[in-house]
Amino acid sequence: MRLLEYQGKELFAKAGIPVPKGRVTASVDEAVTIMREAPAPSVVKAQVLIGGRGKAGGIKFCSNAEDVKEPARAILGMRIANAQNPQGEVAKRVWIEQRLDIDKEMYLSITVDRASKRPIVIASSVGGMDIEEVAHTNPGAIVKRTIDPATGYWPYIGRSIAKEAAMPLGVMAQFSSILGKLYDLFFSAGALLLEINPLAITKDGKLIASDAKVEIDDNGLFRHPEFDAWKTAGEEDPLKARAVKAGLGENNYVGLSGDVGIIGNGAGLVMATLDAVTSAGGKPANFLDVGGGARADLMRDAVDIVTSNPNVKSLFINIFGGITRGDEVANGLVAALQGGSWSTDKLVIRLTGTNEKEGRAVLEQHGIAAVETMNEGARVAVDLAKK
Amino acid sequence: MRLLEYQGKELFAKAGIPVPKGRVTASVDEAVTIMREAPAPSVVKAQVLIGGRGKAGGIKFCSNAEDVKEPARAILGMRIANAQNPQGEVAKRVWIEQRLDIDKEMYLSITVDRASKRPIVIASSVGGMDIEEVAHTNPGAIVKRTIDPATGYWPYIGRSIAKEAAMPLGVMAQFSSILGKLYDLFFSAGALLLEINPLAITKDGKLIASDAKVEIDDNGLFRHPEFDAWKTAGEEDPLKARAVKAGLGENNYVGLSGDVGIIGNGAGLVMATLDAVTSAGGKPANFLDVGGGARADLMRDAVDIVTSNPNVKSLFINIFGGITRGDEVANGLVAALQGGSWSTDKLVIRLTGTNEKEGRAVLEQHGIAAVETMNEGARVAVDLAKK
Amino acid sequence: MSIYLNADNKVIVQGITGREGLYHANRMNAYGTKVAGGVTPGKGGQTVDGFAVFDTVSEAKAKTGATTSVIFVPPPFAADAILEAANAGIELVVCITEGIPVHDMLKAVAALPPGVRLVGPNCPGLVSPGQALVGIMPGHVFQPGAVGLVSRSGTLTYEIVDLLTRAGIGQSTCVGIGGDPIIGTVFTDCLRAFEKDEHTRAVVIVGEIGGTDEEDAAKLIATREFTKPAVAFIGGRSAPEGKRMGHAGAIVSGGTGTAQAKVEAFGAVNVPVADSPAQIPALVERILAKAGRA
Amino acid sequence: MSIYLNADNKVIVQGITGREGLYHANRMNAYGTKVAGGVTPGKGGQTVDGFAVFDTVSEAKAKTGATTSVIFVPPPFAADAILEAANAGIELVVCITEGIPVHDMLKAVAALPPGVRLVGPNCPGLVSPGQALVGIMPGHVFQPGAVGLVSRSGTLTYEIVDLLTRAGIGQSTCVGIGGDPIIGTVFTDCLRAFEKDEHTRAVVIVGEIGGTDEEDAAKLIATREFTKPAVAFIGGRSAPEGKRMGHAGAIVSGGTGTAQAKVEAFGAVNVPVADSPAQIPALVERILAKAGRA
Repeated sequence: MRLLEYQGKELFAKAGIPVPKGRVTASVDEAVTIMREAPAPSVVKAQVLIGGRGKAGGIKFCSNAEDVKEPARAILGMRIANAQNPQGEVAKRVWIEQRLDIDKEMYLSITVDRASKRPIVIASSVGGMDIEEVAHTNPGAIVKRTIDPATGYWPYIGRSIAKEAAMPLGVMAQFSSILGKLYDLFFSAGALLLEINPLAITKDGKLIASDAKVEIDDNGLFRHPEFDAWKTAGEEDPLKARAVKAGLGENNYVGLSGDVGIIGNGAGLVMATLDAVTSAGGKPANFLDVGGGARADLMRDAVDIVTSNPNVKSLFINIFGGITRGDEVANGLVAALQGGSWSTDKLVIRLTGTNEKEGRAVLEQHGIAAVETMNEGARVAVDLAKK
Repeated sequence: MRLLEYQGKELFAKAGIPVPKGRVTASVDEAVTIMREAPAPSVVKAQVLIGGRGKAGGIKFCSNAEDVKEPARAILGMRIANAQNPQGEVAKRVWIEQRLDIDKEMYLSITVDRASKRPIVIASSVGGMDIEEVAHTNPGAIVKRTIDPATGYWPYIGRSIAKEAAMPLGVMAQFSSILGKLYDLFFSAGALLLEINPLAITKDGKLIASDAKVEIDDNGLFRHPEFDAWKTAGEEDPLKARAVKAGLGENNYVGLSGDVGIIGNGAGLVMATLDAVTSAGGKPANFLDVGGGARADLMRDAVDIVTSNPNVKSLFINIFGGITRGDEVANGLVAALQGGSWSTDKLVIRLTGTNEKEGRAVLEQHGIAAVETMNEGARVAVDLAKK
Repeated sequence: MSIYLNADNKVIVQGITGREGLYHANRMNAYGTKVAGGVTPGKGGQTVDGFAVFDTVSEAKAKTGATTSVIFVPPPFAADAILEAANAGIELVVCITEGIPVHDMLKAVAALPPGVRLVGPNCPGLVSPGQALVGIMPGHVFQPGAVGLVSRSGTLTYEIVDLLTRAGIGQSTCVGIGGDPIIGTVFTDCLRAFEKDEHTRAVVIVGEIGGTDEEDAAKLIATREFTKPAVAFIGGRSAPEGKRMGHAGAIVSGGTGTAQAKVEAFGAVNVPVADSPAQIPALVERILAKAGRA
Repeated sequence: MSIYLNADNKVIVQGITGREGLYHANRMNAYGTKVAGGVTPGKGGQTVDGFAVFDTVSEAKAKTGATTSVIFVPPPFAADAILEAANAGIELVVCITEGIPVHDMLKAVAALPPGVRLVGPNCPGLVSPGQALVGIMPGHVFQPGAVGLVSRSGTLTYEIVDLLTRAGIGQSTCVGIGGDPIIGTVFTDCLRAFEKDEHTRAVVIVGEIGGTDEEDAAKLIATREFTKPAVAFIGGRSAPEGKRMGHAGAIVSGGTGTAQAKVEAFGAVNVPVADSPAQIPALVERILAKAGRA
């Protein structure tokens, strides 16, 4: 679960990390009120998860109740897109915060380092731009340090990072304190990513989080009812919301831009299926893993969800029988499909595992195209989509 | 800093540890109000730090607004003493809590294990009495487990302790959860001792902290302004309060019951001085360590504090010169004593270290008795007290 | 003959009174695994389907002599179960549970006593065909043999094993290491173990997008710490950046974890990478034949 | 010649720009200790009384080659300073600071990398007479010789050393281990070190009420892990239960930590316990003479 900037800053503020004063709103009128109550040079920022909002015109300036109207009007409802996500995202809220008098922009984040199995701090005295860009143009300016949860964070760690990153000596203690609070927040909030970019040094020498990028681990959300109000699962993708509602995990449905609907059991198998469809010249419309068991009712929901995507032109169901026998799986699939509205004409099922031949026979008896291999199924599905 | 039961229970409740419902009061009238608002079988408990309040009549029962008057009147203002502390302590408040329907009394505490340098959990399925008594009569009923702060507390630790202590299976999960909260509280509050005795199992199978004994590390109090209101430093001993006010540490002044006032520099040296006075047949009136430096102004305060104890009949100042030369120390002592009201007749100073002879000469010039050894000083001080 | 697991491992099931735990206890038992009992706190003393239930792993270990545990407890309690097993002297801990919070695993891994082998979480377990199966894999697709397999996936593993078995290629041990970002045993651990196992002649590495575990495996080959012939497959080559593909750990982010990087890493150490699972048996036959000639 | 500290130790002072830190840096330097500089975060690049100041211990170590650090930073920051030194590769960390929260020390000790020797906190440091002094002890009372001393006290240590020196009994190394409940180096650590030090012929153990460190020392003698002649002194025999006598660690509580138990423990292993510090020189002479005859 990713947080919008204003949510992240609220989280930071509660953790004692300095953030600029600001308020969020979804209306121009309220934006005017906000500026009337605190007339000061301010920034109006589109609240979207997508990157590149600045370039897209999602960040504008104002200084009083009058001149906030135009930027608020312009940004609220604006669709912001970028190269990775051409569909983009609509800004439903703006965050209006007081402008900082910034002397220098730095970078700080904590995320999970899979190789060391530890949290990793990434810091740079060069910030305000994409850290991968810094890594590319100025790799020496980036300091990475993993922290052993067993010994935890101690202020000297922050001081040595500040020193190594050649941050100004005057902010060493502040930096160490902010990093300590960020580290505590990383665990207490169950975060996968806490990023402050830029971490600004103001003209009067204070460190302040000028932006906030936060991702919370979905698996840990059950411990955090306080985030319930911020859950936007599927707000951008109603099909994902339906998948979650049907009992699938947060990651089991992923919407994609193609036209071949895909359902399989097991994440690795589904990924391999997507790859097979792509190899066969097709474009997957989605990733959907029904899980190891593949119960009939869940399979029916899965078919309904995938096929209600108007882009879907064909459906490829790829099941490995596993513990259950192939004929039993086939009977389950038949039951699932008979109740649904999807035509068996645009459907191909690949079924393998024990008793796979018997399984395929059951499917064919019910007029369902059954194939033997994943690659064959992919080819058929791509052909069906092109018809 | 030790907390009264009601303070400890407040702390427990905030940490999510179940405690009986109750309220504290310093007046009979309010006790009546409390019972009027919640008429239920209740316990009226004297709020004192001293042990043995039950035997001393500091715990009584009531069930409504009428019958609370007598116990509240009896306990408020009661002086409760025990063998170790015959002077005792006055109950200024009572804690009125609803009576529990108790099935079994157990024991649970966390404290600092110096040998392993770790927190140690002590648990027993036998509680409600002094744990040292249990250790004596039924040592097998006590489970001790140190916890490595690097790996921390995990619920299985609590379950295995419950199992080993032969607690009822039905409370295993509750016990593990309570111990987890107690462990977190141990660190978050900076506690030296958290003791629940008894940890009660109610008739309906719930675990609840029927008493609360808490000691907070004075050295960590600067991180806990929330405890400021509970600070009672010197409430029992005004001389200790003056010592702390003069800039000495919480442990630098300890009031004792004898008549030989003692001042020295360095805790080990002062302890040895107390022992020497005791060996010489005297009784120390106090322990006072002025610290390594022994500055003149602090020495003057120390003399004032020790000699304002009306029991003090003689004063023994025992200084090891250390870094400072003996004659300089002597000049400082003379300056400190000249401003004070204590007669030099009832004073003996033992001064040693570099230039000790010169130092003693300075003292004697000012009519102050100076001796060469600690044992000699102790003998003189004891004699002076007996005169 | 195998790595980590052989016919001697005595296994207990944590969460044995749960639906999944009991079902798979019976399946493992049927496969021939020595299932010695199980643990469910507060239910000690009961017997389910003939399996003795204990309150703690310590007790279960003391009474049964088990050295292996397989965990089927719900996500909020699973990290605790792992550490309970590890601290009770269990040597091989296999955690099936999916959905454990990442921070629980960060803390659990940091607290894991040295010398304990944790496989998973969010994994299907491991099988040494003909000897023992610990986890949820379908035992009948496996066949004893000389090819090791290590995979981040579940179903895809069964699929690949099934293909191998049909092609007459038996397996020494197949380890499903799991699809979470933080897992106990990684590719390099398994490769080091397979390197030492005399019986294993080649290894199939089934990777996917996310992390750098495949790149680390390639490095181990580059440094000659793993020298046996290997074939790889990387799932998720068509996955877009920033999306978690089913597995919490299957995500390309910040340019890290791309399939391309992994394919290139294996290519650089002359490990053939299959385009589809179907190619794997033939590739294995080829590297075995090549090794046989060498 | 000595334990832990000799003429080669290069020392840095953490908190060197503070009043106490600088004062004792100069004193240690005057004693002959190799003081290589100091650390005060944010003040790197300055020079105080000729000592170079660095921002971090890592930097100080890299630039000066120091292997020893002595800490004079205020209590809230002292545990951090200990771990900074320990993780920067400093081998001997001496923490003078008094008043560190017990929980800071519990965490710091748990986080201390293996192999680092921490002395203190709340200790006067250590002296190997004629070689080096690290801490706040008055150097002039010490005299090189063959008697080791380990003590939980400060001033009382100087007093006893002064008595020994006046009696012509020189010292190999005197270690003030500190008066806090949680300290890095305990009696048994020092006794093991003295056991190995060829030059040390006997040891004086200056204990006090609280804890079981003295009893543990006696056990080490009982198990013959420490075999040299020893004399003990226990301060606080007249202290009442439940009161902290100056040192946070000097408290009898729950029947543990009584002087009586400690005196008895030493008595049981034939270590003479002095009734007063004044008796110590004579007792040392006696045990040395006895050992000489044996």
